[in-house]
Amino acid sequence: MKRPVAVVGVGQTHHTSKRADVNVAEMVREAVDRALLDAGLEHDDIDAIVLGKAPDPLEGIMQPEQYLAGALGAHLKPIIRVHTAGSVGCTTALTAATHVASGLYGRILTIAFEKQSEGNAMWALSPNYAFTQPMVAGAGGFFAPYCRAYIARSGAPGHIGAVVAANARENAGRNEYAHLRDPMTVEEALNSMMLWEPIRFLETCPSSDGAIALVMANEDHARRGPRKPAWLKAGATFTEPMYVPGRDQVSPLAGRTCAKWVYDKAGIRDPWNEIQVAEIYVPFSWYEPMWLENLGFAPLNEGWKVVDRGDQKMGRHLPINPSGGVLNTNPIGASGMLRFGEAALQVMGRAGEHQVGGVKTALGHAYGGGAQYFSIGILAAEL
Amino acid sequence: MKTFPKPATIEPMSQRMNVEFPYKRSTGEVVGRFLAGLRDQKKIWGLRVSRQGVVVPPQSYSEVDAKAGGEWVEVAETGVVTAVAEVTRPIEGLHPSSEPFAFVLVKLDGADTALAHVVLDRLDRLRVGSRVRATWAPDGERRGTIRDIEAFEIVD
Amino acid sequence: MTKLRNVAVVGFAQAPIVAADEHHTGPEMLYPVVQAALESAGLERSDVDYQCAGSSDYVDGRAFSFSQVLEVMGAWPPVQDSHVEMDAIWAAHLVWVKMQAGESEVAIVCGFGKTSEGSPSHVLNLQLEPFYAAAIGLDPTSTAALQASAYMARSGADDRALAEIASKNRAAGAKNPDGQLREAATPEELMATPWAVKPLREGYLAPIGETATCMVLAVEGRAEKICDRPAWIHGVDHRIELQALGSRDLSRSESTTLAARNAFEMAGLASASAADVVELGSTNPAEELILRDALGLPASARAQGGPAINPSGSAQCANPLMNTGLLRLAEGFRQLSGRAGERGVPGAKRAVVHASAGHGLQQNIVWVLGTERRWS
Amino acid sequence: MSEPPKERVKYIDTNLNLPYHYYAGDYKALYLRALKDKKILGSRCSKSGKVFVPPVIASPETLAPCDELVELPHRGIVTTFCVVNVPVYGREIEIPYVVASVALDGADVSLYSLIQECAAADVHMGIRVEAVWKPDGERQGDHTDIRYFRPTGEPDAPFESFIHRL
Repeated sequence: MKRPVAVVGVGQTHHTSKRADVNVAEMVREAVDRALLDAGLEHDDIDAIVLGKAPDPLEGIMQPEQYLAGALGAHLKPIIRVHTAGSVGCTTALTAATHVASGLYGRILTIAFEKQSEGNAMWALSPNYAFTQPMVAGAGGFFAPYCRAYIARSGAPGHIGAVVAANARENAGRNEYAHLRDPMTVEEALNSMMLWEPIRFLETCPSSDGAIALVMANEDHARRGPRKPAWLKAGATFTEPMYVPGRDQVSPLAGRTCAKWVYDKAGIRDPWNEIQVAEIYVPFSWYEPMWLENLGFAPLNEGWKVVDRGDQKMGRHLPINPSGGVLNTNPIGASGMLRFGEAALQVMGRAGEHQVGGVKTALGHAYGGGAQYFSIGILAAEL
Repeated sequence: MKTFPKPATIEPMSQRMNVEFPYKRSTGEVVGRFLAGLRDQKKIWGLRVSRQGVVVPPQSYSEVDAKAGGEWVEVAETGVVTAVAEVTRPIEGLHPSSEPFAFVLVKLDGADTALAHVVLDRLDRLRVGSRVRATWAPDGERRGTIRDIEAFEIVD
Repeated sequence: MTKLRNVAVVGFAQAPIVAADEHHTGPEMLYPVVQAALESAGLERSDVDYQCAGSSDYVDGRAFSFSQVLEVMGAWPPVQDSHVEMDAIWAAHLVWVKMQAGESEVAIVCGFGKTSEGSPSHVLNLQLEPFYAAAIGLDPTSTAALQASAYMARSGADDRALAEIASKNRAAGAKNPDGQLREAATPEELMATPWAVKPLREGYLAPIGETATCMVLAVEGRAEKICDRPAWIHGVDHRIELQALGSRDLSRSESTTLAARNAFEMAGLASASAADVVELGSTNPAEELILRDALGLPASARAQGGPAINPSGSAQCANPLMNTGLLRLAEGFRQLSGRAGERGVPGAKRAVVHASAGHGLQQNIVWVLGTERRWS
Repeated sequence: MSEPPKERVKYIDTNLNLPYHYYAGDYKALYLRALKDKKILGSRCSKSGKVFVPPVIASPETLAPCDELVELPHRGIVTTFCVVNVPVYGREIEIPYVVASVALDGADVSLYSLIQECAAADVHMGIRVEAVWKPDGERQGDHTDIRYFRPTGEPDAPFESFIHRL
């Protein structure tokens, strides 16, 4: 970064399938209030606001940042709205970081949310558009063929997806904010209904209501804050088109390019050994081994071996998604910022019961579209 | 080798369709009680919040400084028009009337902000500054929405 | 003012603004525009290190609409990219911030929106607070009319004052080959047009239009090599206000005043009157009068002297959603870089550019552009 | 009473109904109209020679125009697929059913289509398939004109030939 940028406050809602007690504004405000409290700040201290969420039809409010301006303390401040599909939460946090790195803004409030219960996500995301081949199977049906291709390419055994899901659930059990927290075994995952073969019911993400807010600040403000900041060492978003002939949808080049770029900027040569925890965007269990490869944590076709060895579990070599991840909490637009925010909490040492020991460097990751949008942030305990 | 015909030679292909989405919006405490006041009490409530005074219709926070909370204040069903937009050709499926009507902002007596609503009659006499009074949907037909106030009518 | 990085607008292209392009999808409209913008700047796509688009899913009537334009923006091999669900002028602002952060040297900004495919009245209703405002059925013309009535009541401006402003813009728009509505009209002719929503007449409003746009921005060191006469960014700021129409003074644009003050301070510009050109994102004459008031410009179309206001004809002559703002910035570039043709303001050295979003001028951005570098 | 009712209105039901008028664009229009004549059209990149189906105006890979029109065979291979066991809104298909990426012979990108006339369990990567059309007179010039693809019984394509172009 041209100028150091830090996360100095993190706030999130308890995520659940339906927040019937609050409207969209009030739900988002819970996360904002907690982030400001965490940072020891008030709205007056904030110079600008960066808001991200997934498609507007999920709540049926167009550009909701305009309606939310008053609720977010944005009155007479700059606010912008980012939308980069599923990656948006992480990209929004990185956009906030860019604002701080520019030197123009000292402290930024950044927010991501989704209140999926207001509408019907299945309808909002894949209705039958005119002249477009209908998406005949929903999001799972879109991604499942790539999971199948991964299995075919890598020779991964069939239980890997269930192992990922069970581990994620075990982790979510330690995260008071997670949506799904009931214990679940590998066998239960394996015996759950096959929805979109090879993806089973317990290997898919839920539909959640929730929000997360972060306060990001420059070095001066970060050092004067009440808590130990999480420093952003590097962050980037890379994107690729859908219909490039020969595009590798299993391990997209945009993801590999993005990972290499941030590792170079952060001075990381060996991510497997230099990063202590990773929050990666896994909406369907098989994406965990796929992204382990895409992110350079494992050689090509060997991501599943990490899972099979258990090296991704808490207390092992590289805990993946100690928060429980997207598999257990998925307010779509917020999911990417939750990864980024959880990575920040880990390097701050404030992740509570799901804290990983001795974290110096953490990775937050999100992807979106047809595995086209990639967004990665590297957070560190020391500048 | 065949190349694509020029646009002028191709009959455009188009399709009209209505994109329909149902939503069930959670109101929250303040909006929900305000709407219940319209439905159950035929009363209009405002919330006194930080740096805005009595806001009608209320949110659970100040839109000026984002501070939460406030105290309920009942305001009058009469007030003064602060802005008028006279719709001569209503838009089907969007506007609340199929006859010419006016959108208005009304600052109710006792309120510090103005409420957006409609005036349906005597549009020729409607001005910024006109005094108006709320008219209500009949008992049993109020559903707990802002349209429980049917409209505002000019007070002579 | 701290020293910032000199960044300039160095290229721009747009599709013709039309009521409906029946032959092309949004991405298909954008494809030749990106090509033309790169060509005008003498750039290969690989010279560009960042891209950002501005568009709206609701305007295009499909979720993830922006992901389709990746197919035509040149995103292979993969590129650094973002998208704002806003008018593309905010994408340009994000690029400028990105360049201040040292994260980009040469970038493209794309705007697109198939306005003709939807009903802007229905779509823009959804921007409003859902329980009290959207539920009443407010549409953007009606909220603009509410605002106009509040301004007229406060200022005493009458229908003729609006007609004179509208007529001035129509005359300017007639000279703009890239505009949509290109017929001059006298105040009397416009005052004879029917009410759209009273106090706004049909003659005061832009027809529905759509286009696609692409702007190239570059930092000092690159900009001069790309463009013979770059338009340097001297200052910029944007601000939003609370949305509720009845909770703010609709007759004024407080957020414009604040954004302008900050942008002018950054630019070292005493006032809007000190500029040679002022391009406003007003979609009707009442908005223009409110913005003139907010910027300290004369309240009458007949005022002599001072900057040329809205040489393009303004958004009153073409309002292609999601591009309207970026077109204002493009006009500033065209005026300062000798690309404005017949409507060019002779010797223009500094331009003030404004754009707006939301109902009743809720969100506003103000730029100052200059023919010389701001910081040395 | 000095307060509004404690018992609040909990929800507001809103049914959004937005009128749209979509244009297919010329390339898609030609493609869809050709389906009526049992033709599958693609476009060839003027720079790389690669073929896109449905046809695109420009190659996302080279950014060069794709203005050459090509007609593609009705056969290809299943590169990868998904067996769907959940009913999806708006589709009345007996479950389980298969949706697949179908790489038509001569095309460089795949179509997304249903595979029918065989058990879901019999579909596998590399299986060769052919288009099954609606009968003459019933085709409308839209995506439903190809009802689905079905196995041809030809030998499978070798794994290496498609695994990196799904």
